[in-house]
Amino acid sequence: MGTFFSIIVMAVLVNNFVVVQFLGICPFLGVSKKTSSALGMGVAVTLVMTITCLITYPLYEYILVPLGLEYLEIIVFIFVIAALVQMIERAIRKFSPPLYRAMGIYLPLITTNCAVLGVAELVIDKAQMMSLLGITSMNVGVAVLYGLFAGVGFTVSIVIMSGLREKIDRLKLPKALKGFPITMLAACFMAMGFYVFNMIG
Amino acid sequence: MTVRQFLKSEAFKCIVVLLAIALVAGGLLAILNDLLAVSAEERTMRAIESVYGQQMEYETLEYDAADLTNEYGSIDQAYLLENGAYMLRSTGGDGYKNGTVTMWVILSPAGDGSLGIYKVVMQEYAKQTLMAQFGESFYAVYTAHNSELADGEIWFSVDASGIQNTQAGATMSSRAINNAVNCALYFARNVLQGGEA
Amino acid sequence: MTGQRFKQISLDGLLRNNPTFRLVLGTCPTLALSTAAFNGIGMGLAVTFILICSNVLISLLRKAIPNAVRIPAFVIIIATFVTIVRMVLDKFIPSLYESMGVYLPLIVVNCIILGRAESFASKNKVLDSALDGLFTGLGFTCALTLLGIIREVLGSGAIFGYQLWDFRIGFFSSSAGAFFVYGMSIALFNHIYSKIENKLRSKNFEARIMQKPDIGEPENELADQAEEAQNAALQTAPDQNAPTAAANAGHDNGGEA
Amino acid sequence: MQMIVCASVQWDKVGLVLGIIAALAVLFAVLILIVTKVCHIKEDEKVVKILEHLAGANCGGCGHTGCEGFAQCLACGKATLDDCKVTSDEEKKEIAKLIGIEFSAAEPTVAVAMCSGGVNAEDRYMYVGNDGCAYLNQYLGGVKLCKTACLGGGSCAEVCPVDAIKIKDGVAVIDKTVCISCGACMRVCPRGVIERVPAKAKVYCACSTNCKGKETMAFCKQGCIGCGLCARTCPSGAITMKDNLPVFDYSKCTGCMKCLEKCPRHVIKTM
Repeated sequence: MGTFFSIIVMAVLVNNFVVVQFLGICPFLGVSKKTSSALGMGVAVTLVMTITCLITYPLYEYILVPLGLEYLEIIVFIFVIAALVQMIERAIRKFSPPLYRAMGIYLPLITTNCAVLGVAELVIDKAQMMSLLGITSMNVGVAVLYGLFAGVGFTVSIVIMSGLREKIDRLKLPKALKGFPITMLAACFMAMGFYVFNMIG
Repeated sequence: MTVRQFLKSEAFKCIVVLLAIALVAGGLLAILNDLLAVSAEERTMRAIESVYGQQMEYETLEYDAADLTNEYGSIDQAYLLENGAYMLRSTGGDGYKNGTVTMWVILSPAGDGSLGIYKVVMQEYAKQTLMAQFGESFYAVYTAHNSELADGEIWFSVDASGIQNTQAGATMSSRAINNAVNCALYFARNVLQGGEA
Repeated sequence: MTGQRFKQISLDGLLRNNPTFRLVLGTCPTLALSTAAFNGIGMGLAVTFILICSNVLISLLRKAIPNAVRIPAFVIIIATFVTIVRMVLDKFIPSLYESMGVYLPLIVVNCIILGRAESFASKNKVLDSALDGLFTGLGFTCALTLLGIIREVLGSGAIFGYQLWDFRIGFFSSSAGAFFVYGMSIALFNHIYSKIENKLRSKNFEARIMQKPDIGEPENELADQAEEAQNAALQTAPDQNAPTAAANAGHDNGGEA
Repeated sequence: MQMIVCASVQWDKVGLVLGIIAALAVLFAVLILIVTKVCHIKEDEKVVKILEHLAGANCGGCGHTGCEGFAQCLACGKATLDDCKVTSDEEKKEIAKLIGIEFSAAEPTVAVAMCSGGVNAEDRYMYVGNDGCAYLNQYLGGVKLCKTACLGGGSCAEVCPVDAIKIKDGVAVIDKTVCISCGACMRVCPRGVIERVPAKAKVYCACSTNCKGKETMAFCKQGCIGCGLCARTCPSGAITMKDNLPVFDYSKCTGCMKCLEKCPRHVIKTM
């Protein structure tokens, strides 16, 4: 059980991809106008992250490393993520067109989302994972769980930001500050707040 | 859905196109990777050239794993150069976000037989985002203290316990670099010189 | 490929659709790398080169790639280019590879390249796509260098590595500072850009009104052509004194139709 | 050179790579196609083409939630092309061809605030609270005595995408040269003071109250008293009086400004 909780704490709080490591900022800023679309984006990214870890970890461990083809790592990972995003795009287009329109260009951009590829790269880095979670051996289960909770961490931070933004957009702001700049300022204060996790992590 | 229809259908076109692009990309990469592979020898030769400005013969030194790692970090490769200098590729740990720093440390025998640091070259660094902060002045400190190093048991450190060398705003990365250099020094003293220092 | 189209694409890439300030794409590398101006130039030029190559190839294949598998196909093309560039640099120009080693894998993750491929290259001709890639890349390079200079001067008192003074504000080299500087420069850019656009639109007001044929008046080919040219000139040509360093367009607006 | 190239390339490794990548590509292509088949939605070909020509700003100026909704209504004829102000005229010509209707460039229009009250109009009560027209319009029919007066809350200036609106002495003034007639201000104004006027118009009546003279004088120093002088003096008969307000027929108006000189209340203003 210990590792389960440490995964949750590490993935959601201490090593939160968006707010501590500042990866995946494009959708974090782009889609967080409304909480509904932010939640939709969060779920889509979590789904992609989980399935990516499920596929890329064994792919790397049992096929690429034994055959010495490490240099293919980036190409294969990005291909897997892109295929998953294409499937998710078709699914979202069918089941919730308003969410599909709200995400717009940011849906295909999940592929180049630094967080998703970041998880895939982090999970296969055994030494890093072991020191992070304080476990002795790495297996697919841990990888998938970490992917899942990294997605949850992403969703949590994007939903918090969308709640913040809905409040912010009602303020009387100079017109130039409306939209992205004020979101960046909010993210700046959020970053200062989360700086403390750097110390623990 | 006869086979003929399937062959003409949109689905088949997708599979063929994706397969074709993947094969061309994969094939190109595989071939290029073998063609453009940079061998370990070439990397070492480049390191020598970057330090001494000209190519030089070298001899690879082999050590068992126990000697290669110590409390500061680990030595990846050790070479003895033509002019008697040692070239060590050492990795120092617990930098920013427990990333590592890998450096070439070149130790040249000083007059009295002890090994002074001739030059320190940054090789690679993982997750140390503030590397741009480290100017020439930071690296020059390592080569300036050879006399104190000669009488042994003095290491580089971030605080004042040893020879202080830190960069404001990037103390964790400085610690990793200090560890890399200390690891090379420790290896040089205990293993290269038979541990009498 | 009329002069008009060239002007539209070049000003789109540099000003109207500047990837960093207007489209706000590629934020991860922008935040991570703008600690030093030199990083900005290195990353910017690498992105520009790969953006041009991938835009050209994608717009060449745009009719062949069916819509159902377009994302994986584009991504493979981009990732292949990045890896090839990395291998070639590592083998033939090691010094350049050393200084850019950290950024090259980051480019695969850069949203700008897939963003431009998806929204422009997959819908336009090859030459237009190549130009769009070039100017979007240049827009990105200028923006990144600008941010790099600001953060380097304030954060570590140096510019392009040359130490100016010892006064340092730690905030600006931290990631929170990155958000702050990036947000403020977007606000400044948008503010100046909308001011110029409004001023330009009001100056062209009379011409805009006269051009429109009244109801019932027969439209002729000449009126159409003039009106289309006028619209394009109105839409994109900023004044000479457009402040951002990128906008050295420096040509007068209109009168070219 | 050719021999050296072949030698250093380990062909077995290359074969291996091709095998793995081919397997992955086919596997994922099939997976994608299955998902595409499952999630196939019938998409009207025409709507997609129309969408390409629309400006795609999703501003809602046409009353639909976004461009897609507007495109669907266009395809089945429920919406007209003039609703969309943002798309340029050439694109509208293309769309017209697509859905097979005749289209001629509509007269360009600009928005104008039909009120000159502000400091001149009496307040019903002194309002202290959040600024914004919606709040000012909440109690007892609005802070101004006059039912159709501009409240000066500035919500229209706040929402205008091109900053064309300024609040001068409590009244919204729209700069016609900057205005792109997108209708955002008209939607946000709780009093309906802002209306669209042909861009070529020279004059307009800066008042929209339908009360008779004496009542108007009671609550506004500059309201229109419906005397009809302007209608009588207009040489080209462009002005007709309709429930105490002048209505301009801009196709006849020659811009001679006689009505402006004649108006005792100086309510008729130049654009």
